[in-house]
Amino acid sequence: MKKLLNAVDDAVRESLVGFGAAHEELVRVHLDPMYVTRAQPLLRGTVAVVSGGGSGHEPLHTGLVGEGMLAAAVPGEMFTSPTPDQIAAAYQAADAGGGVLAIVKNYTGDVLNFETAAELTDGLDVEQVLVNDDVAVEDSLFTAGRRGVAGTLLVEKVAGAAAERGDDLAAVAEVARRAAGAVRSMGVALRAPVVPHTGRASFDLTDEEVEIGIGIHGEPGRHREPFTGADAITAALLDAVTDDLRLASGESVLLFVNGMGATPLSELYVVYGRARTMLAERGVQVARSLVGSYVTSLDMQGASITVMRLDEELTSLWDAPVHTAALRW
Amino acid sequence: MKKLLNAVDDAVRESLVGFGAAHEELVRVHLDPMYVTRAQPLLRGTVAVVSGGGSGHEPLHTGLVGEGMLAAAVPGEMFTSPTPDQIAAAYQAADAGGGVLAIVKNYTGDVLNFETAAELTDGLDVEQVLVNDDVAVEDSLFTAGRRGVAGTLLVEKVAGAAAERGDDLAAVAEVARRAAGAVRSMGVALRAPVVPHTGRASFDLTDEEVEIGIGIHGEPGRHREPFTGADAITAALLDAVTDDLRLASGESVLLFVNGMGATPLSELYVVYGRARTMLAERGVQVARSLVGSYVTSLDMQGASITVMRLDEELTSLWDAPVHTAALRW
Amino acid sequence: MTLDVEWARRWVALAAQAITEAKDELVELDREIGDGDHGVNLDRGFAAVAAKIEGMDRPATVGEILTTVATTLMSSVGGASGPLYGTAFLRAGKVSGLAELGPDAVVALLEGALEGITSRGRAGVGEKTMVDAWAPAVEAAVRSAGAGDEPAAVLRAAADAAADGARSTIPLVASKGRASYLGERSAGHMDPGARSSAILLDAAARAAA
Amino acid sequence: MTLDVEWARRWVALAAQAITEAKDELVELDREIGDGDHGVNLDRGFAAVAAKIEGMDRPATVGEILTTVATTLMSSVGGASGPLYGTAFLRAGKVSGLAELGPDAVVALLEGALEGITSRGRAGVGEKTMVDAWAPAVEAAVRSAGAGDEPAAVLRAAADAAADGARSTIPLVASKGRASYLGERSAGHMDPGARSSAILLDAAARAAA
Ligand SMILES: Nc1ncnc2c1ncn2[C@@H]1O[C@H](COP(=O)(O)OP(=O)(O)O)[C@@H](O)[C@H]1O
Ligand SMILES: Nc1ncnc2c1ncn2[C@@H]1O[C@H](COP(=O)(O)OP(=O)(O)O)[C@@H](O)[C@H]1O
Ligand SMILES: [Mg+2]
Ligand SMILES: [Mg+2]
Ligand SMILES: [Mg+2]
Ligand SMILES: [Mg+2]
Repeated sequence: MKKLLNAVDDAVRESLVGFGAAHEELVRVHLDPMYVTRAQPLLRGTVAVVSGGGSGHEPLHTGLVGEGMLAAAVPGEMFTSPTPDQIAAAYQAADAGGGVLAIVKNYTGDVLNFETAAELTDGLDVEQVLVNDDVAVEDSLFTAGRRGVAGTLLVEKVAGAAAERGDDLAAVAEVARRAAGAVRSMGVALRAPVVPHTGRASFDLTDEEVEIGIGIHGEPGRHREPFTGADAITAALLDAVTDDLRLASGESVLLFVNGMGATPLSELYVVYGRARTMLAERGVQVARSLVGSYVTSLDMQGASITVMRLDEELTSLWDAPVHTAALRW
Repeated sequence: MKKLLNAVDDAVRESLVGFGAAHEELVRVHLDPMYVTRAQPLLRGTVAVVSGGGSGHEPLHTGLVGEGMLAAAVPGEMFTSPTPDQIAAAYQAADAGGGVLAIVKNYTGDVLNFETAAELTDGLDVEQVLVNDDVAVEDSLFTAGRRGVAGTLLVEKVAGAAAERGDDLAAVAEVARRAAGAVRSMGVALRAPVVPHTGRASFDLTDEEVEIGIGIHGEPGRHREPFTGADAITAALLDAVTDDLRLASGESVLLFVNGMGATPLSELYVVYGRARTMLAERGVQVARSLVGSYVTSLDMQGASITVMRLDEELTSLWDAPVHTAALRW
Repeated sequence: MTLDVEWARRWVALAAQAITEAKDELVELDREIGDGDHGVNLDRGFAAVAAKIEGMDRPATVGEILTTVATTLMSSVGGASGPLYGTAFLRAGKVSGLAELGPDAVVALLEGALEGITSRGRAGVGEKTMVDAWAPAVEAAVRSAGAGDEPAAVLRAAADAAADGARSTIPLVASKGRASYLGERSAGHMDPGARSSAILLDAAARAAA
Repeated sequence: MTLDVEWARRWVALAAQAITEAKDELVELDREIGDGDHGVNLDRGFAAVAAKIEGMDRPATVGEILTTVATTLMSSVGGASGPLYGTAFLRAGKVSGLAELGPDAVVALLEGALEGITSRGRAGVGEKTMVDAWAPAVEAAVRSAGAGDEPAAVLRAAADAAADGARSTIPLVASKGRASYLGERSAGHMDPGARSSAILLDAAARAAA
């Protein structure tokens, strides 16, 4: 395995140190335990929006710490949920008296560690919002429930904007839950990521197959099918997402085409263009867009499509200023 | 070959259409011939900074069209210089009476096509600045000269800022030349890109080798060596760059760690962290930083390190507002 | 052989060693139906645990050791298994505030662990998780203690039942944890957490032998 | 066989066909010492040229056709070879404003092409570029015409010399174009542009045969 890393066990820490140095005007990196906070403290009384999860999805979550978005992020080891002591330390550091809104991707590991962390921080007001946007997981009765994937970034953006404008904890939680309810995603892998600790691809695909409905941890997906080009893949992903959302003509959405880490931007725009045309044909208006590799899975080749149903408030929270390493306007 | 594309011959065009739709508030995409201009025309008399080159390096150059940076970009086919008629059309469309500054990466193809384009646009005032920052090309007496690589983005940023503040053509050209003279780069490949038209890796590396001193078109590099981890690679690249720049203790620089397209952001930060430490040890101050996949080579895995010697003016031009799809502050 | 503080120390040392040896196997099991990190997570955790317990100054009770195991795992493993094993050892430690464990105390320890896992993870038997190792282990321990066995024999019975339980997960379709996303595709593979649970209980029995 | 407008049309058609057939070979040559697009670039260009020339309404002179080839290549090939071949055909067209070419006119056409390539690309003989095909082709044409050969024979001499010239690039170390970045590593491979030049001249000779 060749990666721009040194000792595998140091990878998360070394990367975090570099991240902190590159963005010292924006963030502070804490190493023991590991978490990232804003360089500028929150205004007293502001809700601290905190998120975290396994590493390997960069820029999520560390790259989203900053004005208008996260107050803190908690990176775990590669593809491994952070530990409760890390999360609790981040809560303590981020809280500015307005309480903490934790945005948690729905994975057993994340859920259990965040839950345990909340038990460790008795004095703090912590609310939690689960993101479970992945429509690839169908039957949540027989599973741990839908996973949280790229839609997480959108929930973090609107929650961060609500906190920044001064909403209280209940209100920020309410808007985050509404955003989480309005967002759906589905992804495809053309090639699995190589996880540093194993040095191997996390699953094997032939040169003619794609894996549809993958998560972001190198887990295999819902099914495997022959590769038939960008248009067909785009249709499969978008249909699953819009069917689940029951999108109707006349509605307005945010369309987010996300790269999994090793996908050229030019290909993401091909997918975006096709998805956009399909939505237009159905009378759905794409009012806001995001295209790029934001919620990645190390060096996985592939993409996901996320659609969020917009209303006026979600639109204006999306538009609100943000100043982080990965998103800025 | 699996890529998120449809017919290979349509890839550049389809991607461009998607790009235009995703950023309609910023750019206008023209298809026959292909070029991209800003959605908002330049202020009358402003110098139009134009760049272009083969596609496959996204977000360079199309993603850099917008306020404070490029007035127009001219994408060729994949890894193939654009044609003179495309370039000339972009010049005509972008010119706002202040003349055109063309920023050209030093490749025979780019040089010859831009040169021919200038001959086609007799009425226009066109100045050209060559970027040749790649120190991997040593003996320019025996070659087509140093190549233009990731440093191009920095030259485009400062030239765009100079144009935006109202400098005339000679002054914008002067500052662009000064920036080009102050910037050096070198890159490494861990895996070659797969070029759509051939469906194959453009060179073959074993799992224990890296290619040092690569260009951004899948050309093989200066030499091949055993892979020995991020720190050793960082040192090799940074030393070559700083030696060539003759950087001295006390100087102030911009440090740009660029991903080649398929490299996880987390790895770029590992390289950045190491380079930053090395520069600090030499008494060089990293005053500005950029980390991300901006000047890519399709799905090549690898990175490049770029250093630009800063002075007060270059720093303030770097800091000047920019609003493009890929860079914004 | 009495199950005292020294036994608990031996357990930890043997567990850390066994997990290191099984690291690749656990990674491979988790790669098949999860995300391939289970072996790495536990190895990181038990290395931290071993170092911590070695450096512990004269613990008076088995419970003290188990509680330290719990908090160390909790802050070093991450993933799903971190809080699950952490809570298991925490509850096991709570009921083991003794200098020495008899047969009933061993049963209580195992029951505490299982209760910790199910209260944290809310999985029942047959969902293809570590519960499928711990539940039969507790049953076997109850039977063995009821039959008047020595503590060491109670542990051996539990460990063997856990190994059988781990094997029993192979045909199951997962409905909890990451493997559940695979649906039917999860059948045919042993659950990594059940396997590591069997390894840990085997180390406990060996430490007592 | 006279070298008239019909010959020029046949040349274009045969050239387009030969380039399509050699596309993979040219890609492979360019992949070895360049960026692997030469065959694709030329195939795109000559497909456009063939369509353009087919649709041309009664060109009166060979030069008219060559000029159209030039502008079409210029706007469809890109890369280094686009402006080089474009300028070559432009200069060749300029000196071929005739309905029919005699031996001296063939020499003038080839000289014009070479002059276009060197004025645009500033490469001399031995730098491992297409110049290494065109320069010997011009020399051979001059000799052949001087010896009183028919136009078709002059073209055949030029084409054969270009093929030899292309082969002569194999041991060379490139000092122009993309291959020059490889330094010594460029030796041992034929220059793709020299190879495509030989293919184009062979098509010209076959069109005249
Ligand atoms: N809800 C649950 N209850 C009990 N055990 C669980 C539950 N979810 C997962 N597990 C166990 O955790 C194991 C996976 O652990 P690990 O790989 O370390 O975490 P992750 O799944 O977060 O990568 C599974 O094999 C299973 O035994
Ligand atoms: N300065 C030059 N003069 C003459 N021919 C050149 C020069 N530079 C490059 N070439 C020719 O161009 C060919 C490469 O063409 P092509 O692959 O289409 O363009 P690019 O190198 O831009 O990818 C080379 O094989 C060589 O014959
Ligand atoms: Mg995990
Ligand atoms: Mg090229
Ligand atoms: Mg796992
Ligand atoms: Mg080429």
